[in-house]
Amino acid sequence: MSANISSEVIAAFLILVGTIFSFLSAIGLIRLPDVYTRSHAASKSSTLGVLCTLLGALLYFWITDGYFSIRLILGIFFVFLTAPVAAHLICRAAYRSNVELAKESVQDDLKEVFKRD
Amino acid sequence: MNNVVLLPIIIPLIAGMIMIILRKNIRFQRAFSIFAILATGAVSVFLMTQIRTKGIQTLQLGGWQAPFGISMVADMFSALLLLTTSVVSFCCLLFAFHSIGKEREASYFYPMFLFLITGVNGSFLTGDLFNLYVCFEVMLISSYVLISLGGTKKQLRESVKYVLTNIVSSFLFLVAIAYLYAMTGTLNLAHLSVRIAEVGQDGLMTTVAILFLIVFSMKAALFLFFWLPGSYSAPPIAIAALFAGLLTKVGIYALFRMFTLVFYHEPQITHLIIGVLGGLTMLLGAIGAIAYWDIKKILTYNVMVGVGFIMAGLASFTPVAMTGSIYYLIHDMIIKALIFLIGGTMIHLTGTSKLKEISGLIGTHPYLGWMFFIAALSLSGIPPLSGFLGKVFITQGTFETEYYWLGAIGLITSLMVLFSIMKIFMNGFWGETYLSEDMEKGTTKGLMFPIGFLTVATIVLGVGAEGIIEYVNLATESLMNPKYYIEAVFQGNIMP
Amino acid sequence: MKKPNDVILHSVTKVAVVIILTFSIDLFFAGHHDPGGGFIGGLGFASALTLLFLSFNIEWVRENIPIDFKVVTASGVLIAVLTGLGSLIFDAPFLSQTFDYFNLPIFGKTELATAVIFDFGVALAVIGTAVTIILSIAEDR
Amino acid sequence: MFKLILMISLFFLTLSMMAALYRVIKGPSMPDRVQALDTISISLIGGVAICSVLFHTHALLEIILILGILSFVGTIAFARFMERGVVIERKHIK
Amino acid sequence: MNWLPIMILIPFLFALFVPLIYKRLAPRFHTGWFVFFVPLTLFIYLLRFIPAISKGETVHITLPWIPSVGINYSTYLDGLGLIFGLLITGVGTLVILYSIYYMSKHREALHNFYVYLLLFMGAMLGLVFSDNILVLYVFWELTSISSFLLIAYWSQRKKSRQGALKSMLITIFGGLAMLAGFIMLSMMTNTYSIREMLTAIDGITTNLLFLPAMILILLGAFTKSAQFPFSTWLPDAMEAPTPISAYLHSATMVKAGIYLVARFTPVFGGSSEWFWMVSGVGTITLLYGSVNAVKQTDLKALLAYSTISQLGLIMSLLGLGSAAMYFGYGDESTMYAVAVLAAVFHLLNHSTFKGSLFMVVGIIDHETGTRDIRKLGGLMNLMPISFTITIIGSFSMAGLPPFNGFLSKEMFFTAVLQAANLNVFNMETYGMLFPVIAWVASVFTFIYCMILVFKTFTGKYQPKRLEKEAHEAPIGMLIPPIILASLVIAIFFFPNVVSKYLLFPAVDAILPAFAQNEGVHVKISAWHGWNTELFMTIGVVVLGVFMFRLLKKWIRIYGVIPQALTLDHLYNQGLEKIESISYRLTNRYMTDSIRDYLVYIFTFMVLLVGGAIWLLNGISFDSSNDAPISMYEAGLVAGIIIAACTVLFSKSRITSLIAVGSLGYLVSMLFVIFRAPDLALTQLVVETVTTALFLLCFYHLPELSKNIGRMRFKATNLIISIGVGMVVTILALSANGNRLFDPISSYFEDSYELAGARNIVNAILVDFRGFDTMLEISVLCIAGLGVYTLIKLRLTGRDKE
Amino acid sequence: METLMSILVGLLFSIGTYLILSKTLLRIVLGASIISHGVNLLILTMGGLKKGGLPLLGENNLSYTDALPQALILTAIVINFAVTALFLVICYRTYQVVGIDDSEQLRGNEDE
Repeated sequence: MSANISSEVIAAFLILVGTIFSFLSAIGLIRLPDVYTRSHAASKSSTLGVLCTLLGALLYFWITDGYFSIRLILGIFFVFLTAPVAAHLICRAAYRSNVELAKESVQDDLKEVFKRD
Repeated sequence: MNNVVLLPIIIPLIAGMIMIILRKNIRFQRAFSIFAILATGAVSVFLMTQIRTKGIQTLQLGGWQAPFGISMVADMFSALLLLTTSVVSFCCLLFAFHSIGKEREASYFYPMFLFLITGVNGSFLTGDLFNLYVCFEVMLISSYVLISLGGTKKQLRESVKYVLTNIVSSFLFLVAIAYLYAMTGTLNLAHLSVRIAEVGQDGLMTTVAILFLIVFSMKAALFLFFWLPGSYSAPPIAIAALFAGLLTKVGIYALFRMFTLVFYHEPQITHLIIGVLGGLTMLLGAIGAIAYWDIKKILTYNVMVGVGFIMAGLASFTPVAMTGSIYYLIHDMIIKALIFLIGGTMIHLTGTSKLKEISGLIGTHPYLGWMFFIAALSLSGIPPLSGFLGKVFITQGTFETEYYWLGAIGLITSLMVLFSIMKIFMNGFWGETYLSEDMEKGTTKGLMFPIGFLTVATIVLGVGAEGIIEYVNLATESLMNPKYYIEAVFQGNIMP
Repeated sequence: MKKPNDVILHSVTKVAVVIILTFSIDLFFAGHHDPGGGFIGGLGFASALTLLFLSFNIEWVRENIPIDFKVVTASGVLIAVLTGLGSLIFDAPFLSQTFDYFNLPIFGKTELATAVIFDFGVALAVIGTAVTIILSIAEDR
Repeated sequence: MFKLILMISLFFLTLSMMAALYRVIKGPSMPDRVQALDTISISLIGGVAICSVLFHTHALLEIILILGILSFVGTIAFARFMERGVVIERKHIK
Repeated sequence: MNWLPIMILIPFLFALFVPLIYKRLAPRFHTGWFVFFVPLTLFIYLLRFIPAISKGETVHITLPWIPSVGINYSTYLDGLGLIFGLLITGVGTLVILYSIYYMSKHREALHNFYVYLLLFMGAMLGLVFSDNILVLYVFWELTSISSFLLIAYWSQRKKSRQGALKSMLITIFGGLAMLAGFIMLSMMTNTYSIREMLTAIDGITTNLLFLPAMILILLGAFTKSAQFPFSTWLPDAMEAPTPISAYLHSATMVKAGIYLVARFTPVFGGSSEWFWMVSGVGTITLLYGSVNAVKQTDLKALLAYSTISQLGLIMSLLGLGSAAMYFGYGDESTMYAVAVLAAVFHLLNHSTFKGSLFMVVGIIDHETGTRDIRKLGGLMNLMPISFTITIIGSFSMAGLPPFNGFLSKEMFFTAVLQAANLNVFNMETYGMLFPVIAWVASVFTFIYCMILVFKTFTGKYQPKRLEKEAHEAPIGMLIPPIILASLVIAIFFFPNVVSKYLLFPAVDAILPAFAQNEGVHVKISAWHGWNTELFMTIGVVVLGVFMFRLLKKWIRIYGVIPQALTLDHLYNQGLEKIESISYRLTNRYMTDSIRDYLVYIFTFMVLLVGGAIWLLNGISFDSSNDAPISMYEAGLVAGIIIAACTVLFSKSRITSLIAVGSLGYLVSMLFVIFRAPDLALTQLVVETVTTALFLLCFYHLPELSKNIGRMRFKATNLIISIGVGMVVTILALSANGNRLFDPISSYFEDSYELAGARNIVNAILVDFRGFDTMLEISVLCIAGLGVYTLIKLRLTGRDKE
Repeated sequence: METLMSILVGLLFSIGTYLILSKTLLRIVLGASIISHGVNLLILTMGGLKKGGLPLLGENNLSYTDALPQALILTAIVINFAVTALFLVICYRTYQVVGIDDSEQLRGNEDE
């Protein structure tokens, strides 16, 4: 029984933290000024958020049922693997399709590189 | 259990799939598709004899007893339609050999053709509501492909409309199934019939019935026929003839099945609506047929008249009327395919579908002309051709139920049909012959056999009605007595 | 503008595709007892191929997977139909499925069901169709 | 208590989903929307995970993985499209 | 074994061989000779029946056709049928003989001609010998069809085609009405046999369908017999070659209506409606035809109107005679029954004199190249034989002695005078109209007969206005009219021979009540003494001669009647109007716009389903069994709605696509919550693949559609879509509250035992409902191929189908 | 929940219908796919929501949610996918060949 409770505590904690993380990132998604910064918020925090949540679930099942889910591990791994790539691609696509940087931006290194071509 | 019931669906399906794999060999495809159609026809004849001697044949797919698995049910009505389908598709296929063109043949024309037959036969045989939807989809999606096969401007334009209308109707079909499932908790037609009979058809159930009516009306071109004239005029002749012969008939079949087996408790509401819609369809169709001077348009509007007339029989819902409807349905499938094939040949020869630009074809093509004449008479129900008996019985049926207006509309529209179709004959075939044979855009080489075959069919069906009337009566009997169907499906098993 | 290099994408894709393929095969076999099955397995497989198309180009995939997917589709349907026809030999209703438990040397007690063959046909058909559609459109001028 | 926390977590997820939807509507640029779509699917992954804990079932875990995969595939497709206009490349484009 | 049914079919069988013969022997051998023997044989064959039939026997043979529904090819030969049969075959023989000389074997497509003719003859024979009303109807329509073909024999001519169409439309219209009447009749009597109907008459006169059936059947008869106002087809039918006109309009086609009325007199006769309709329409037609005939300038048109008028006469006689049925057998009623005798007699007479007249007109046309009275004249000396025949025919038609027309005309006057004294059916009030109209019509009849004779044969010969040099016709062409003309005279002198063998049996058949007693055996004689009838005839002659002399003075009166009021004009206008109205109507709603069609469909659905659930009290909400709603679910639902609305309002296609994508993801989340993991999985993958497809297509679509523009607001669209949504929702809520049965799915919960699967959904998919899945992957496969062919196969511009 | 879902389905139908009635072909296709979601949800709702556990045996549930509608929806989804794909490509080809993106302009003209 205690295993159950402890698992519930751990899981609940992780899940809550995860969702709060993703909530924060959502705030960032709304508040940040341009696509590049928003992408930062979205990818980093949401990845972290979902990782926590999944970890919570994984632990919960592991402890209560003794069920170690390969799929969840794979899922975590996959999200870990792909989220940055996705963010990278989006940003690159944004830049290449000439999405403006926010007014507050100080520097645009790539500008010179692209101008040369 | 009788696995033969399934063969009319499986044979064309397998044949089509094999042809996809062997795409390159067109001659093989031709031979094989003919073989598949003939085999299907043979199976349906075999089924007919079996049904006659042993009663309704059923197959519980996978061996799962009735309401749980999918039941395939072949009663005489289905079997008759199966046979007619084979005849019609056989002729359309032969016609296609010489008219469809190499490009289309190499682009999966034959598989699509066979899949369409699969869908049609499946719809005729299935005893499960959802499976009916799936069969419809098989038929529809092949028809989408067939109608757009070739990708000409007109084809694409019309297929957008055709596809969209049918998508909408498919959605409504699913919606109706959902409601029915919520209320009855089952999908098997026989089981639905039992359950609805048990609680009676209350207002809500009738409303759902009306929803089904709308769904099938769209497929059957009953009143909601707006999509039809355009889409039947777009594809090549062989395909248009196949559509005219089969597509709307599947909707009609579904209406018959649903409103004789499942929703037959409130005929003064549902069947009256069918009658009103049928009457309107006949009138509007006939008016449309009169209105134009274009072969394809005249013919397509005539398709609706036929639909409306068959529905008048269902609306009357008496044994005589049903016999008439079944008989007329068979006639209509054959004659519509025939008249489309001939009309198409005219267009093929002259390169135009405008009547005012065609004249005197009978000078160069007497056989074609006279076959058209026979078809035209048969179409308007002139005796002793095949349309006659159905007309008499349907009219009698409407009189019996005191829908005199419906019978009157039927008769008046048959006159209008005659007028419209004679317009084609008198302007297209009669008159001065100015187009000599070598000036024509195409030849009738190879096209005459299927046309002649169907012409003979319509004569035989009329003069030799005695040979088929026994089967039609059996079909009527099974339609008018749902309990036969139910017994055959459950075979004494306990229903949940 | 410079042609962007896809190093990151390519390397990730290679890993991802392996994962997806394994996973979809797993889904396919799991289908009988857990969520999954022919459809999802097939669609998953197809999406792996789609991912390949996305990150590499068509020719690359064509060279490495030289299959006519239309034939795959047709064979899939044929397999499904033929499992149904198999039951005719035993004079059972069409599509009668059967299953039994066998003690196989390595796997231990294993369930073998004809339904799996059927499902395999489904999966093939799904893969074939999805890839056919995507490739056809992609190859359009 | 456990359920309550899970519910609260779901509530947070709902909010972040809404935020992402807001981005989908608001834009202003395409990458923003794609990013938001990605975020939605990520938050759905969280949702599925919580649900599977709630229902106490292992059956939903497949969905998590497939959602991850698909959101990746989808994002790449969109990114490709935005970047080059073409989703699937060919060696010799015209 | 009696060969009667087979004999009727002989013309049809021969028709099959005619093209073969023609192919072999034309043009050396005139196909007509081959055909000639068909009616001749039949005529002789039928003659053999006369003795038996005149003794009151009948022949009734039934061959099964569709016995299971009571439609049998049953032939019934009685006096009425026999007289018609003899006319058909007899006049047929003569017409074919005539046609052999009339139709050139070099120029004409004789095989068609004789095939049509044989078809027509067979149809007529079948018509008069059929006992089964549906078989009768079969032959009835066959006569319409074959006469259509005959009239349009010169189908290159527009007028022929139009005339043919007119006759076909009108007669088939009547045929359809008749069919409806027949069906009602058979419903009342439960039989298709006329014989058996007669035994059931008593029970049906009070039936609600009795009157409609009568009117409908009469409509058939009137159209066929060219009664007013359906007479308009007959003059146009003169476009046919003259042998055909002679055949159709003297002996056969138009007589079919008479036959029908006579045949059904035992069924309907005796009711006032029948009496009034038949005699009234007949009388009006008589007047209409004779008055109109006078103004015609075309000889054939004149004869056409005279045919109309004469048919009216016969019809009115039949109507008047039906009064006898009212009284039943008795002395008083025998007086009315004489009218029936007169009808049959005049029928016979009309065939003889009208046949000969048509043939003569054909000869004139053939030999001079015109039928225009204004161009003709003075042919008496050039064509003496034709002149004699014309005199005989015309004077008989005008009702002068010593020709048979005189006898029947006298009997007609007797009948109308009797009718004036009738005191049933409101005849007290209107009875006097009959003799008056009859007399006036007779005057006009007299006038046009005079025109026919004197305008053509006397006066000045105008060779310049003729196409050919006029001369007498070859003898072969003259033989048939000579035979008919000699019959005209022979019948005058021996009327009672004719009546004994032909007329009395026919009358017996029409009035079976009399036949059971003694029958209507009235002696026909030329001299009755100085009675009213004779004075009427004298009056006709005197006034007729007077008016003929002054024809030029008053013929202009015809010009007063405006063109717009003539039947011809009404028909033409009507047809045109129908076409143009149809065109406008159809084009009004068939706009060829998919949006309009969908608007129709949705509106129809909303109205019908919404109306049904409202009117049938189907609305019943019951949310007591609903599952609870949690915060997250509400959020999902809200998200779905927002996403859907985004699609609605977004201007860019990518935004719409992304919105739809997120909608799909959210829906799959709902599936997760609703415990449908398989669904969620599938939905996700499908959604992604679909999105990828959209993106793929977007690439190839030009820039233009990147921005799809603002959605323009349309109130109709909004109303319709809200309606659709409401209907769906209301039905869903009602259905949800009306779960009447447990679903069958509890069975599937044993799927592990049954199918060896723990995943129920999968078990259903691959096992319980594996067939669905099989077809569904076929759908997928077809769609895949469809996409492939759509992309690869492009025939644009190459074929114009 | 069923009530809410019914309303949601109704809304989806409304929006989808409105889109289908619009002129742009793309909107029509999207409208169709929105309606298809509505249909799927409707079938699921009509089967009863959350009436039991996941339809997987061996999860020790006392009752299972109605699995039949799920199977039906699965079939419907796949069929809809096929149809949508085909329809999309037809629209796309129409656009290429006819060169318009407006359903109102898809009318046939007389001289063809």
